[in-house]
Amino acid sequence: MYSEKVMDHFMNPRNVGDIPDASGVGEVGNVSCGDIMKIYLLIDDKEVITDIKFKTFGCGSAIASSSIATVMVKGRTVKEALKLTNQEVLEALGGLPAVKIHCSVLAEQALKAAVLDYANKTGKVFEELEGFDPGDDGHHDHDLVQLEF
Amino acid sequence: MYSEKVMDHFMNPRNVGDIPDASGVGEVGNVSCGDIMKIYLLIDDKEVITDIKFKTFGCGSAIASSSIATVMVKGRTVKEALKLTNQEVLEALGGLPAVKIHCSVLAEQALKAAVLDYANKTGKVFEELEGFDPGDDGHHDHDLVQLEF
Amino acid sequence: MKKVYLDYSATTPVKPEVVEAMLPYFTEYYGNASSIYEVGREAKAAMNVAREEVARLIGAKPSEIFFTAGGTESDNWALKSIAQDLKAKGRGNHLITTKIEHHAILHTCEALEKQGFEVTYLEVDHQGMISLEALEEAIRPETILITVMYVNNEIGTMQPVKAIGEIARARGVLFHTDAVQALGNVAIDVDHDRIDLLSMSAHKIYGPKGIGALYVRQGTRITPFIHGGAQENKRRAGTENIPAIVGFGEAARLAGLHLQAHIEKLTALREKLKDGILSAVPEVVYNGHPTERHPGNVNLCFKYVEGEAMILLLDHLGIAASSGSACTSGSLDPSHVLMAIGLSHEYTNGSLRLSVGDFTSEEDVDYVLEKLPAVILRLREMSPLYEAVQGGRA
Amino acid sequence: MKKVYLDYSATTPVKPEVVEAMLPYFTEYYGNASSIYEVGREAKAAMNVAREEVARLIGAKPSEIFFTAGGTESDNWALKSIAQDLKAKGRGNHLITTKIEHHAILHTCEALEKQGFEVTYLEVDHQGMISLEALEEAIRPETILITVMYVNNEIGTMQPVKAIGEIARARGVLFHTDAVQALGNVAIDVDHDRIDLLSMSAHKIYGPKGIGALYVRQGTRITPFIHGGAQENKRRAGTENIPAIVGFGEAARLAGLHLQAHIEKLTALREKLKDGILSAVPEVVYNGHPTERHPGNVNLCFKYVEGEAMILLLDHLGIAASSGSACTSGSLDPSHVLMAIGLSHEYTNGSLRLSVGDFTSEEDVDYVLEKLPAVILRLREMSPLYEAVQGGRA
Ligand SMILES: Cc1ncc(COP(=O)(O)O)c(C=O)c1O
Ligand SMILES: Cc1ncc(COP(=O)(O)O)c(C=O)c1O
Repeated sequence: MYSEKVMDHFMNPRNVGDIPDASGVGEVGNVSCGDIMKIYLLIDDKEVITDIKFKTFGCGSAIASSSIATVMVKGRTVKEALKLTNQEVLEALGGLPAVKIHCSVLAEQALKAAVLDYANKTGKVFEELEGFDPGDDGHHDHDLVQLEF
Repeated sequence: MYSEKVMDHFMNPRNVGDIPDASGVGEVGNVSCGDIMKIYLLIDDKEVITDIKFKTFGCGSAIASSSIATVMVKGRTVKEALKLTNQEVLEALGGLPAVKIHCSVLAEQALKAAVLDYANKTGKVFEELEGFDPGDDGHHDHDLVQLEF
Repeated sequence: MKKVYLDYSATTPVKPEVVEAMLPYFTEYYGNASSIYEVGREAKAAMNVAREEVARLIGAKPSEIFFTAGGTESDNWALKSIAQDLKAKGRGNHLITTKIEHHAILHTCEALEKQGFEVTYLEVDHQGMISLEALEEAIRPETILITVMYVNNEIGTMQPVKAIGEIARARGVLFHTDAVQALGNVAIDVDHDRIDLLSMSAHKIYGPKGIGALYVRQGTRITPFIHGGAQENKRRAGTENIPAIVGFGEAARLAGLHLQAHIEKLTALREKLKDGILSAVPEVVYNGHPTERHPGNVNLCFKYVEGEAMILLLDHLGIAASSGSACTSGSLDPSHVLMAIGLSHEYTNGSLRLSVGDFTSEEDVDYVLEKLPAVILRLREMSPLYEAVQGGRA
Repeated sequence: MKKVYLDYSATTPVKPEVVEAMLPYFTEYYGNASSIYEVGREAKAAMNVAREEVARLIGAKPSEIFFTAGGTESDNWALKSIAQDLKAKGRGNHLITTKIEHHAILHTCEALEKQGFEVTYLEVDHQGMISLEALEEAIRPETILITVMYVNNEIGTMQPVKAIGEIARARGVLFHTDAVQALGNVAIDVDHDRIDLLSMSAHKIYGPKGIGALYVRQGTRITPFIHGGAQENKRRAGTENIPAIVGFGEAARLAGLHLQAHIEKLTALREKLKDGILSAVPEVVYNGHPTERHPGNVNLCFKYVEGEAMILLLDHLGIAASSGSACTSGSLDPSHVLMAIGLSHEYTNGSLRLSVGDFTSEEDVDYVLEKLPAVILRLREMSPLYEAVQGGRA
């Protein structure tokens, strides 16, 4: 079902945890959807993400998506990090089952939500965040599969 | 499917053949029904069936029914023989599948038809034959099973 | 690595004796059972023995057993054929079922609704029990069929089948029950329980997949659902699946033979498993009825963790289990059964079903008790929800 | 005693390689294929391989193959779901089929007629061929489905499937074919043959009973016939019958691998058998088409003898064969196929089908050629019909 890459990041998630004095914190998803992702950013003066942590409530692909997304943006500048798309997360994971694509969307959104928090706190403006709505978690992608036994 | 008795009388039918100078010959059934039974009787002055032969076109139970019926009436008087019912044929055979019951009816009918021929030839009257119609071969008993593979 | 299969309610391994019984019918007595020659007659004789065994397990007559391709087909057949036939005869267009049926029943009911039938879906209480009063009230003059599952596949709750059967009979309505999870796990007697139609499946009782049966009480008219040849007394067409039928027969024979011991063994393992988890892990609910339940079913909801993640971590430890969480099913919604017993998303997300069976050992249960708490803790420590609560508590 | 099985068209023994392939899935990889843990994933992976093999055998894509419980279910599904769906959409209520279809098609058509559908049953000529002109003429604006069997199960005649497919496509009508007898005996290519839906069954190609498939061309909408779980891409509910699916896959693989050799071997045996009988026994007709036929099918009608009696005597000699006579079927009427090709009762009563297969040897054919003439003669000598002719001749 899952690629080796997904299983690796699920079994050994990188950057799990929190950052007490984070520069920005973002949380997306909700309990009724079954996944919630929270990302903590530590950003230095040059707008480089020097540290990143996550906590995720959700399925294997949600945890793996969070993990790989943190690895992909750690050390990048905020502007570079904001270019991260769910497509890149998907590719880095070696793909996800169709019904799990929204998990990669969630990772992209969680990151953006954390940057938005940073922007709000610092008064900075990132044009990449224009039109971004942290409430839109891509769950409409869900397919209506029903398995039962 | 068939009892041992049926298989015995089918595999080793008794009294197969014809009697050239028969006292009476009866034939019942028709091609469209899939079975035809012909019985030949040799009857002496005392109205005893001294010889009986049959020819049957039909399935295993038709052949077995003919065979056992000939055995059952050989040596009996005509009057006794006319008492033979399909029920007795069935019992003697150890039963037949529901869809094959008509074969036992046919044996009873063939015997009666042969006696009728004898009666017609000799001018004798047997009250047991009253109402007997050699055209009525009991095929309406057929069940509508359809097997196919 | 140790392997512990705890998903017997999903499907069971086939018992070696059952495979043994089936084998000759693949290559030796392979004949078509409708044929009159030897290899066909042998197949037919074996089928008749199997029919007797299946009948015996539920207290029925062999002539009341019709083999199908499984529980789903049996459910579809019973509901669609009875409903369409009685509607055509002007007897009515109303069916009664429950909100916690298997999809084989629910989706069939939905298909019937599209054809103009009306269906009442009875509520269940938080233990998964229907209310007999609600059932009585739901019956209308145009009610033609009541279908209530014997034992639920997720939470294990067993319905008061005999009482339902008595109500149905008193009101002149046919009673069908999906007994796929009950068969071989509960003493079933169709006469005692007043059942008119009953669905079964072999792969839940250590028999092969792809074979099941529908019990139809003598005198209950049922039209075919699958048309064709005259097999199964002209009720269910298709070349008889002899090896699978023989396997079902053998599995039914074994199930009947060991029923009491099986129930006792499973109940003991279930209680040990449940008690062990409840005492080792906080913030978890045990679903279903405490006593009126499948002997091998443990259904739990853990707060702050998601079901699929649990299943994957358990799988990594060699433990096979299942979950009714939305993510596991791949759908937007968690199990309709968990919703019907009134659980909120907080709980349904963390759903875990562990079902023990004949090959489960005490050691297997010990192994799970050793490993599961750490799995839950690991996921909780990764969960922002748990963090929030811990934070609140700190 | 020597045993000669000549009823491969009824069912085949399962090849040892196929049983071998199936075995691990009963006791080892027994998992539910819808599960995400290991024993389930292994089952699912094996199912995907099987789906590819079955697809390859008919030139389809794996996603176009839906596993069912056999040819009968596939036929019922295709006809009922397509017909009801297109009627509901206002596309029409007329189906076209032939008089020589298997009962899985004919009885399904009759069931549809009771629901208000109209069905045209095309005539066939004395070799069992439909007329393409008659087909063209039968198509109406409200025609929604043409279903014509690929190869007939009794007389072996193969229809001009590609030409039928072209007509159907030109006229915008869906084309379904019952290919249960054709599969593995004829090179099938659903694209070349312009087939939209195609029914298959594993037990006719040395696979297990109780498993089949329906091919549905991509883009052709089909609603489920059996409702329930989301198996088979939500098209066919019921726990996946993994061992049988694996067996079907392996049987399909072997069939594809050896197709040419299989056809050549069977054709040679068939010709030898047919020629030998025709030269040894007088007053017999060979039915079906001389060349456009199933490679292993010999269908004969002997005058003056009845089919069931033949079958029983042959069985006693260890030879398994079948007959389309009224007495064998247990019905009032002989085979509808024999009647459709215009045979009178004189002939249909003496119907005999001998079908050779992969395990048939030259010696088997020699044995039949040695024994069969005496069986016919023995029954003829017992027959009053034969007596009458002999008398007339003397
Ligand atoms: C309660 C219940 N009904 C029906 C079914 C369907 O049975 P099958 O998988 O044999 O079609 C199942 C299991 O899958 C079940 O648990
Ligand atoms: C032409 C044809 N169609 C359909 C079927 C039915 O297939 P099954 O026995 O797999 O249901 C058969 C054989 O029984 C057949 O020969």
